[in-house]
Amino acid sequence: MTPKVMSMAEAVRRCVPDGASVALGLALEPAIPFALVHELVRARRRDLRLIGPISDMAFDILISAGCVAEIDAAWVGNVSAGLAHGYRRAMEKGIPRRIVVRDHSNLSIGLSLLAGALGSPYIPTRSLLGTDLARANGTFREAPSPFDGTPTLLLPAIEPDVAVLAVQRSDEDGNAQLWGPWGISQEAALASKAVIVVADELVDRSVIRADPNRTVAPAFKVAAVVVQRGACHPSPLQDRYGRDHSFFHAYHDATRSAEGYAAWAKEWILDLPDHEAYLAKLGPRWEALVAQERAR
Amino acid sequence: MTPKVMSMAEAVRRCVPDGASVALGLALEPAIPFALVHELVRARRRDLRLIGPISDMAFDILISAGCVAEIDAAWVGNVSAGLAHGYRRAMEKGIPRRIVVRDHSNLSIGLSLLAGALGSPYIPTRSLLGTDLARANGTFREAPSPFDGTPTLLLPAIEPDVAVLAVQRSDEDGNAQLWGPWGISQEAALASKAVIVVADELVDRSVIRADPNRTVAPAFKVAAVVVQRGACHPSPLQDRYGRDHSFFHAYHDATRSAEGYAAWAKEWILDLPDHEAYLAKLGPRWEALVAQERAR
Amino acid sequence: MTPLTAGEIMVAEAARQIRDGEKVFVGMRLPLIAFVVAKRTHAPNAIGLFELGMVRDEPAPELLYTMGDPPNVRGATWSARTVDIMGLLARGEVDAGFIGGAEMDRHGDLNTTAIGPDRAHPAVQLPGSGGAADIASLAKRLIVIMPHDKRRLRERVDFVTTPGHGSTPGWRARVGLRGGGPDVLITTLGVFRFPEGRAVLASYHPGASVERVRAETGWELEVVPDVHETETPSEAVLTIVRGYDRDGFWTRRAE
Amino acid sequence: MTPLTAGEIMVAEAARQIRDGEKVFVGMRLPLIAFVVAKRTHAPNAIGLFELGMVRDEPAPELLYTMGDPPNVRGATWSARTVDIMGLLARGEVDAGFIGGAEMDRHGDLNTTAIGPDRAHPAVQLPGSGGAADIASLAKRLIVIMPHDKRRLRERVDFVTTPGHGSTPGWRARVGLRGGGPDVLITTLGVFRFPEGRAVLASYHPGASVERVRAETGWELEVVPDVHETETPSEAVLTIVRGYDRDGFWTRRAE
Repeated sequence: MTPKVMSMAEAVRRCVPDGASVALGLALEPAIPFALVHELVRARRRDLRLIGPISDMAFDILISAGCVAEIDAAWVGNVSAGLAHGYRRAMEKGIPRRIVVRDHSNLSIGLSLLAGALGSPYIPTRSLLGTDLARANGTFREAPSPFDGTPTLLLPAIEPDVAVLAVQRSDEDGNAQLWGPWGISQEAALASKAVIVVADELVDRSVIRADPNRTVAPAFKVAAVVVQRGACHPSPLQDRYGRDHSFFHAYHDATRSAEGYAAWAKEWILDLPDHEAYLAKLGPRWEALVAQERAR
Repeated sequence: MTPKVMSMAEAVRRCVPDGASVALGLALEPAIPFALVHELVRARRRDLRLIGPISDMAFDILISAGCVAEIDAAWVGNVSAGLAHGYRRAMEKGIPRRIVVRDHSNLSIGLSLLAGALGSPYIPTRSLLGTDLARANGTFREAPSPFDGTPTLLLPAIEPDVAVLAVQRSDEDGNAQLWGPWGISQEAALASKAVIVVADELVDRSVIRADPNRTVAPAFKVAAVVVQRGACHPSPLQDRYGRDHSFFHAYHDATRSAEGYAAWAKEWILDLPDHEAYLAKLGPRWEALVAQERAR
Repeated sequence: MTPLTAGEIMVAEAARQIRDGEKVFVGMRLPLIAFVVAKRTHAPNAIGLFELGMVRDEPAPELLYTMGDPPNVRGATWSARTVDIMGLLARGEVDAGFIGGAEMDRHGDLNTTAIGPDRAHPAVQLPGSGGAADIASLAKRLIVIMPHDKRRLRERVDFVTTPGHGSTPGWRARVGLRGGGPDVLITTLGVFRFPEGRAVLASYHPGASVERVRAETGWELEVVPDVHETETPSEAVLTIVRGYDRDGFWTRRAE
Repeated sequence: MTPLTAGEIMVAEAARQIRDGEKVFVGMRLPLIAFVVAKRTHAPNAIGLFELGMVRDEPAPELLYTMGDPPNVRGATWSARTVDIMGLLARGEVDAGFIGGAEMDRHGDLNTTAIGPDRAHPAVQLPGSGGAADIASLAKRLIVIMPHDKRRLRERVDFVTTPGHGSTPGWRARVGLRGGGPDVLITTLGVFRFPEGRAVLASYHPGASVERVRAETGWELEVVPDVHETETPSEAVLTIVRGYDRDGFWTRRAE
């Protein structure tokens, strides 16, 4: 088999071409693969279609960097800090470009990916009926259930080109194990054409085989395994490091203007060669997040 | 909260009235709650509707005992030994009574329960199209997908009155943890009005909370927790005891006639007060199955 | 004594909405603190559900900034998938849910998507539904928590992200929604009920008044006959709130 | 030397159907042993999928009676839910699947439900589909393994549990099935292919003959022009089979 372990830059080069649909931030607030987000910015990816539920700060970074053409998401913002300034600029003023948004709820994005994972063309739900959200999405259909005539909303399957799984550990084949809430990670991984695993730690195959219930998706779905500690900072990774709340708040304050975003991106992404340099720049603040979580 | 830990007899008395729909054998070949099956026979339950995928030997016991009116299953037999003589007698000759069968496949029974778990009225699939199975089930509908007009089979939600989860461990609240394959356990538990947990071991709440990803369903779904070692014999329970192949084969040989079944049931169910007596009757053979699995 | 904040009154009022033994989508911010209060006072058997796929029967021991913070995951009794927990919601097994909103109309319809007539070219882009529209569609009771502001409590919202009672009687049943819809609206100034599917002021917070609420509300205010001052949080409740949100991140922030 | 059994020939032939790197629903009984043979010979990177929700990239180290036996679970790389693994099948990600059958017609339609014209009052009640109908509906290629018997290889089966190619050209596409349908039928007497959606004898096992196959087949036998004797399993393959199924439980049982 072709070796799958590679650098983040290599994984982005091979698996995320311009125009790709990318599902990420799938565990909701935790385990967001910011290291991959930053690499997409460094690689100047364009016309991406982003798919995800909550996307705390991550989608805003990519939108502000001009990487994004379309979004299928339930929420785009900064969970503990407030609105997403970059998303606002793009939608309100077309800066740096206009993007197309298909609004979802957390359930609808989860069920759409689940339909993809099950090989079913759609899944019906009784959520969202009668809302502008359901109408404005543009891909849903309202239809009576053929069984009892009651109203349902039909959510068509979403099958991303690539799903990104940030996890505590993986083996070299890509058997990736995540604990803590899975959010919509599993259905997104199974529904996607390929998976990039971003693992905090590479472990021996025997570790995986001793506990296969923790594996999110079978290794044959995985095209790349990137081993990168701290890849989710400032979001948390259960039992590895805590959430860096003030980093989220500082981003919120710094990115009120496009210039502010540019300065932030220069400092935290473009002037740094890779995620190890980012962690080094964080310095003791990073070590504290690790120490705090390991101590629990 | 009302205490949930109770004897098997009490759990059957409280949670499985005559006529109830009962999902069991949900992990397919392993973790089949035979101790509960035997108690249903001892309690002379009638008119049950059995729901499950593979039902290795368990459904045959209940059918032969006259407990069953209806079956929704993908397969009723004896996996390593062959046909189910009791099921044959009921279907071919109405002995001890006629039963109604709605044929399923493993995917269709899983998706039907998943629809129930999701609160969706049905889930579409592309499996089984054009088969007599799909037609004869009687509850499915064929319909073109409203999105692209391609044929789909719509599987209506199944919501059992009770699902039985046989697991390695549970706390007293009913947070039940199962490892090894889950089969259709989780969707059945979530889709059901109530869950009976049959746990090999009662553990402290802290054990559950240290690893909540293993919990099959939230405790508020659980109406009864039965702590019974060896409850799945002769099926296996991962890391606790192996499969007793020859017990399956002996049942197959013994139950070729209705009289043979009656003698078997007398010996292994009706003449025994409870599952501890059953394990005692098994004797060293039971100890060997435990020792063999623990040694691995 | 430290002066009472609107956030504290709202938390206390939100806690009263949680009944013992109920299963509640508690989300984050003020409702999560309300869950802590309820569990430690009148509802020790309440259960907290979180849309990332989690159930807790004890609140996290420390203040959370998001529901996915490690202290909220540690000690959960069930950690699964979003569709699993949302499925229980869709099955009608969740008693109540808390949500916030940017804009709301008198029928409880909420907008958290975009301000302005054209969703594709909004005047203000808001974050979106998250799980709120699902909770509002499917929970038996919905409790909404919002800052009180004339521009937020509008006669009509620009976009219905999250369904309320709709502007015509029987709207929810007609469109097929199974949950009960908005039951209570708790603002920084008062508490509304929805007896006929329309928001009616039930109480005004200490320091506010019916007149002030009327002035700050974007629709013609209706008031229950026995409108009264919102009950002041007890010392016991305030002690819990202030012990949990020590720095006042959620309950004392500028409003 | 121990005489060759039909079971051993069938296992060797089944093993040949597994290509290196493929994802295969290997089920149990003979196909599971075929998976062992393939992995240890020409297909070291084949991956085994099991419908109870499991993936293995190494066969279990000992003989299995069911796919849920603890030795088959221990050392799995993924252990999840039936709908997860069947979902990958439905997505078209599974290369091949093995199934058995009680009855089959010349188009590869299989009956494992009931013998007789009325499903509600069968002459013989069979166990049912299990996962077979799904695998036959959805896998890219289907390999069927059956005892060869005139009463089992019938012109028409009483009940189509598991879809083959159907009796009219283009039937699978017309009804909406996406998998490829039966590719190979391996019996106790020979190997059939389905070049035009109809079973055609490609080889007869050592000890059998075209005539014997014809006599034991319930439809008018068709034979490929270059019909030949099935390749005898190599010593290496036999050693693997006999080392794995030591007591001949699956490969030497009375046929």
